[in-house]
Amino acid sequence: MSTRVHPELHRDIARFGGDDITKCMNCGNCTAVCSLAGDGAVFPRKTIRYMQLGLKDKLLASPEPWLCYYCGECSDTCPRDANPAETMMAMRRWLTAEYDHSGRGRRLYTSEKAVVTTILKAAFIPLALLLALHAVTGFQRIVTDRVELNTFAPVMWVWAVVLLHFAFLGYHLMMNALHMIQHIMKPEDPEAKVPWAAYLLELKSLAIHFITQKRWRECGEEHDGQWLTHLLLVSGYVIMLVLVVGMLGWFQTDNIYPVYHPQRWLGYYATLVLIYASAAMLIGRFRKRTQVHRFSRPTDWLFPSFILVGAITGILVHAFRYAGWPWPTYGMYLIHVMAMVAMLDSEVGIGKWAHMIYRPLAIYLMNVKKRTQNQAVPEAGALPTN
Amino acid sequence: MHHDKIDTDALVIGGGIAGLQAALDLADQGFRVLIVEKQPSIGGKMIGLSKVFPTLDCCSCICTPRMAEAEHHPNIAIMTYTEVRHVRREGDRFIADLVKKPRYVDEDKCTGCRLCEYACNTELPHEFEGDLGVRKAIYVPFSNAVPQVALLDLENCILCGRCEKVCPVGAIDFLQQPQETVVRAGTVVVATGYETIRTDFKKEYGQGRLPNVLGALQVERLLAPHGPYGRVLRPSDGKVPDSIAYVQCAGSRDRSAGVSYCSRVCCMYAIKQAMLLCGTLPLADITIYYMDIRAFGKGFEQFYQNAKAMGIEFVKAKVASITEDQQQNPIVRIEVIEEDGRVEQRQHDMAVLSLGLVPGWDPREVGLAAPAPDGFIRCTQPMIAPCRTPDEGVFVAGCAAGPKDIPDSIIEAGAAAMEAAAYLHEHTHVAGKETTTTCMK
Amino acid sequence: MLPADRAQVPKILILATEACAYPGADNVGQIHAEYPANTYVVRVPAPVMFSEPFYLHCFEKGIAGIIVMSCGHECPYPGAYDTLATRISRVHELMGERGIQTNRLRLCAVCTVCSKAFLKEVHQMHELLTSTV
Amino acid sequence: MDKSQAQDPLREADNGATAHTLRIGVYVCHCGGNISDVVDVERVVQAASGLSNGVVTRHYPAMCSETGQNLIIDDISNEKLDRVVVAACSPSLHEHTFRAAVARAGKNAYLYEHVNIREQVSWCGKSDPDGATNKAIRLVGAGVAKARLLRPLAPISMDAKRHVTVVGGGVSGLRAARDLARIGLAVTLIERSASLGGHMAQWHLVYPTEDKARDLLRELVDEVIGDPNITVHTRAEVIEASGYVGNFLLRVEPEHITVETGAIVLATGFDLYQPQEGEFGYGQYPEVITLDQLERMLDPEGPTSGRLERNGRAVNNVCLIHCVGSRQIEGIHQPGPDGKLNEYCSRVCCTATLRAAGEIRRRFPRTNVFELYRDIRTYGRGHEEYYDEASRLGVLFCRYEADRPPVVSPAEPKKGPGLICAKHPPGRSGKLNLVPFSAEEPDDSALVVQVKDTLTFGEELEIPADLVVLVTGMVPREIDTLVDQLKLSRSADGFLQEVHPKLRPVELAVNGLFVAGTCQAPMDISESCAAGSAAAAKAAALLASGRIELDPFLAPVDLDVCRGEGKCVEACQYQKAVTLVEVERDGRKVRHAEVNSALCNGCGMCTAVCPTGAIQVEGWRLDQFDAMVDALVADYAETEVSHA
Repeated sequence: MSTRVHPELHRDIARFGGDDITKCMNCGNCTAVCSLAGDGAVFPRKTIRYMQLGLKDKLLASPEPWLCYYCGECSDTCPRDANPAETMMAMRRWLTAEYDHSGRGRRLYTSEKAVVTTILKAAFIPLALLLALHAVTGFQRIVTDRVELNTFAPVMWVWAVVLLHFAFLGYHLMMNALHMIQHIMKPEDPEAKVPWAAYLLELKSLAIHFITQKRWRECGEEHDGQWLTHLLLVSGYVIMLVLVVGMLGWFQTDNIYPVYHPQRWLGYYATLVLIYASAAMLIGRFRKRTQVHRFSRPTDWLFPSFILVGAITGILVHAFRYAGWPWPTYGMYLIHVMAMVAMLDSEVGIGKWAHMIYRPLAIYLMNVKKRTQNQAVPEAGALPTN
Repeated sequence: MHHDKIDTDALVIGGGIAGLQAALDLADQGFRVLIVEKQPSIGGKMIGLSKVFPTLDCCSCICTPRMAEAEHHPNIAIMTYTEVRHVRREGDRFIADLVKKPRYVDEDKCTGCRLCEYACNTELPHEFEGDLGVRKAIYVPFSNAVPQVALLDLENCILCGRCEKVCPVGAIDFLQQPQETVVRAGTVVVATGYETIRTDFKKEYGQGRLPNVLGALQVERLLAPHGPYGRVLRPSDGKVPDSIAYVQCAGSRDRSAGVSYCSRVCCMYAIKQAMLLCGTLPLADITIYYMDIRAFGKGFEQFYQNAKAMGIEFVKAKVASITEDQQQNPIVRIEVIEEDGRVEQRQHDMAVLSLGLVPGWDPREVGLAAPAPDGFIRCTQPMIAPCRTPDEGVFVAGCAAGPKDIPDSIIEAGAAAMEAAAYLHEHTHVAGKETTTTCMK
Repeated sequence: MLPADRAQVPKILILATEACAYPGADNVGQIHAEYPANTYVVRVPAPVMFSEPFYLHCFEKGIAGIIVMSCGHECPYPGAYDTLATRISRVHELMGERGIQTNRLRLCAVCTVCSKAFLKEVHQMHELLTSTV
Repeated sequence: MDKSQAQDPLREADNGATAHTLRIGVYVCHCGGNISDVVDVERVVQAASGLSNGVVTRHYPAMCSETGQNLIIDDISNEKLDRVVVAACSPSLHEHTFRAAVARAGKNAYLYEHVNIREQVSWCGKSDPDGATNKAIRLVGAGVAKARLLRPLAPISMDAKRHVTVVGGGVSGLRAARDLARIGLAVTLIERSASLGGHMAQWHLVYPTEDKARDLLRELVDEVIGDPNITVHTRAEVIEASGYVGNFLLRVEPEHITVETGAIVLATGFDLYQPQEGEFGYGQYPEVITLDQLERMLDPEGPTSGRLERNGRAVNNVCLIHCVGSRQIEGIHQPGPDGKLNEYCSRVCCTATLRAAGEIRRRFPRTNVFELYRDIRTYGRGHEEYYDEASRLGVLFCRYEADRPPVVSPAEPKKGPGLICAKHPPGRSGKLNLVPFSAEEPDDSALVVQVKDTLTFGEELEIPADLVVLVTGMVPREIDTLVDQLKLSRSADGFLQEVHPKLRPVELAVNGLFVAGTCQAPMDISESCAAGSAAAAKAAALLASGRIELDPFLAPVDLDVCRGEGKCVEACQYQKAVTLVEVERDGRKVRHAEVNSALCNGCGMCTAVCPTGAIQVEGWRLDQFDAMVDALVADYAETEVSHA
């Protein structure tokens, strides 16, 4: 049975950034130079080859793009200057869009206009809700002689909306992840049958990789700095998420906690880390010195920019509240919330959340498959291979 | 012997096979030719090769007669160890300033007996042997050098004076000075050849520091009838290699190495060396890692198929990196493209880099037109008159205009000679023709 | 050794082609490699010019061994090498008929830088002749 | 040409002296100790004086020096020397020097014999000085023995027509003709077809300059036609050839003209490989064409006015298959009608194909282009850039193995709108079809090409194709008449065989015949032009002075001894320089051999078989060798050094 080629596909993928897909002459340098390629997962050339030929099924079924951390070695040494690393990045964007059946990911990646409208739409929601609240209450809840944030934006209401929003985003994310699992594991294919036990037994690796992204370190020592920055960013991000989403009722308060209170120093830590990491990312993209930063799409700027805006506006809210300036506090709060909602809304399909999920998931699924194969092979009477 | 002023019909810059052939083709038409060679001997890169593809002729045997023919040709004068400083036009003539570097040995007196070489105690890596062998501070460049005249490497000489004492003809002259010569010529043929890319061009290939990773020209010397070791063995420990890897496109077709073009000869010389190694080391396994095998010339494809039939393994893969293990065995990392695309690290006893060819000379240094973007001499009419350059009356032959194998260089040298001859006819009213010297072949 | 004995040293005649083997023999000298003095290199354009009787006469005259050093297949004259090889086989037959050890006539190819091959041939012939004479 | 005239006056040079009354000067060089440190030069001189009729025997520190040479010159005039022998370094270094010195003294340069006692005596016998001295004595003895039998020789010189015939009016022939005319030689250009330009005239754009082939060609053709030194005959063929270097005679039909010419440049070109019926669907499906047809199609002045269409339909998918009729392997490929395989690579097709593919992608961005190759051979300057550029422009490459060639077959009829992947269950594929590209999917191509692609892990791919282009290679052109008439040799691949592929790439075995361009091997335009010029350079060197000087080392026939048995004729099968002629002698008709100096290369194959010794190579006569051997084995006991 021969596989039909679809040369139009790579032109479609090129809309996600892979301008150089056909520049590749399939010499295999990129795969051989990659320290992560091997052990059953070979990339980038395999992925690039499938892209060139438009073998969409094979692309959707491949976890390899998620195993690449964009160290840039392949692009540095590519004899054709075909940028395999960026092509892999484009592949991840395309896959993200493909997993997202709402079509929202595709729109965001391929249209700058869509990015702007999505951000504006999302930012409009808190504004509208707050306006509605104050309109209903006759603008009585705006205390101007002192700072009363919880009167201006009642925390329990806000919390409820945030949780709802998160439920919506979480559902979305889970669905996308499920699509990814379906593409890779092909549950409908009787030959690819995987026992449930395998899924269960590998859950530990999912957790480890989710938290540490430790495979990144295999890229080589020179990339440890990037990994560490990323780990810090994630820690700050997760802390903030827990503080805001999980404990907003305690976080958004008009009581000023003493300095030793965990909420304060955790908040400070997270803010600092977020500012540092996001600024570093933005400066890197600006300078384009390393491979990973040489090519950036509008969507790549979104996440660090929003983090930076969020952190800075967060600090300002905090500061204005200390200073006892009601209007600046309320205004900054609104901006902060609008930015954060816009960020979450636009990035769930295309940004860091997706990466955080898809990468460990890909490793997990690879491990599940490997476990299944290792069990299956001895039964077939053959020698175990590795 | 050489006066300060020389008048000639054609000035040939470079005494490699292309320069010699162009000079001979002009001289046979009755023109007077001056060959200027910067090395101490003519013969260029070809004289250092072992055998030639695809005929497997002895390279020295086909190169030395050409060298001798040029040396004895009544219409040809040769200046070795001489550099061209500047070339300019003056009406219909070219004026070239040459500087003959001091050999510290009187060329006319020296008989090439090598007594000085035997007396000298200073040992240095031998450039002609690809630094694998040893030479003295005073030495005849190589056994069939033309002229057979010694050369003193003053930089590394300890001035002990032994050579001076043993020289039977009193040829050693520590006080020799550079000698300037002005040449008037009707036309110029540039045949400045090529260099191989430096072995440290790619950090993934060990930056030239792995002892058992050799350049292809070094292997030519290992395979030559009296090479540095007298046989094929690897430099680090003298072991006879059982498994040899050829890394193709090392410094060719690789933008990351700064060379995007194909060096044209590496596929064939690698196959040739592999075949010769098969003959010398019948038990050795030889693997050639290639991107495309470019066996395009007359008899090349058949040669390639023969090599396959002999059991030389051809693996389609671009070698991504070379490292070494504790025994200094090179390890190449490749993707096995033709199978499942897995990554393999293969250990060999020796690895040979099929080094790409890069320009050996920048024409701007002497005031000629800038080279093409690839660094080689620019050809203005590559299709119909491939030897013409932007400087009218200056023609190019051989690898100076891009990588080329020996027959293509020789053909192009003939073409350059033809262009130069026609140019002389049309521009200098055949000055040389009237004084045609009868030549005895 | 007395002069008379000296004359007894077996003489090796080397017919060396002008294009390859003769420069090859020069090369041996250029690298100052030594070989027995009883060898006499004679320059010829192509040894194919010698007839069968030439070789037999050489043996009759007192030449103990002959090495024909040709260019092998790199011979500049088309067809000459094959003709030469056939002729040498014929001479071997004739030598056999006359009771001359056939290995006293050798045909080999020596190139301009084949110093090793040259030395090997000379030493082999020298040993053969000194052990049998 | 008259050989006897060249020899007889010289023969009288010895004034009737016999070999044993000749006055011979023997000089032994010290080479500044290089010789004298090992060899006892005085003893050599002493021995030599016993041989050289006692005239002059000297040793001197450096014979090659001005003083050393003057020594010889003075002795020749003062001592009336008939022969000179110098024992010094290798003849490759100074034989020329001493010959010139002898000539300066007014003697024939060939009355000189060089003995090598440095490279072959002192340098290889350091530890045995006595042995080396004895060896030197014997070698000098042999040198003297040969010197006695030396004859004066003169380079054979003959008139040559300062005229060259170029056979073939393609680009290399035009180039050669124009170059020769530029230096003032008369040229006749003979072209078989009606117009000049050859294959190049049918090509559209050419790599690596993207020039229009016809523009380039027009320039050259205009130069050739406008050149008063060049006579062009089109629709003409050489049907008979005779003569030899410098003086060939060609009969050209149908114009019934005879061309007297000094040299011939063969530039007869190539033919394109004609695919066999059914080879990759050729002749079976109208959509299967060859690369030259594609070039015509891309040409705005071509049959489709530059539109890419087949059977009136626009072409959405083009599939180019490389190496059709090239790089054939025994046991895998079908031999052609002549039973031959084209094992060689045709060299130009890769870059030509990439150029065309890039042009399609640039001019017709909606057309997909596929190239199925075995190896991409963009070896030349500016060629790799075409490969790069084609890739960048989106040409897709698949690599096949020789034993698994692509298969061209008609596409299955369309099965409705289900577009993407037959492998998927309908439910899922329905969903996947939402991606926008599928809407544009041109799936109505007439043919599909199936290929096992080694770049895709051996996957068998199916490629849609509206046009399949077979990249056909070059095959040798049928030129049997020329081959017969000019005694050309062809190599195994059927192309003309040069003398030496490395060193003499444009010369043919027959003196005065040169080869240029694709009749020798596949070449591109640039290479063909270079070859044309190089062949012209050789012809120019040959005919520059209007006289051809040949080495004197040829094999003349001694008519007194020749019995006309013809063994030499048989032996000279390669050169065909000896023929038997019948002449009147003393009133009787006799047969004897005659050597054509222009064809003789002095190998001596005739010498060995001549029953009477009538045919000898001058300078290397067998009696000279006999004398040398005699000298080597002679009794030198009184002069030889003992070890005692």
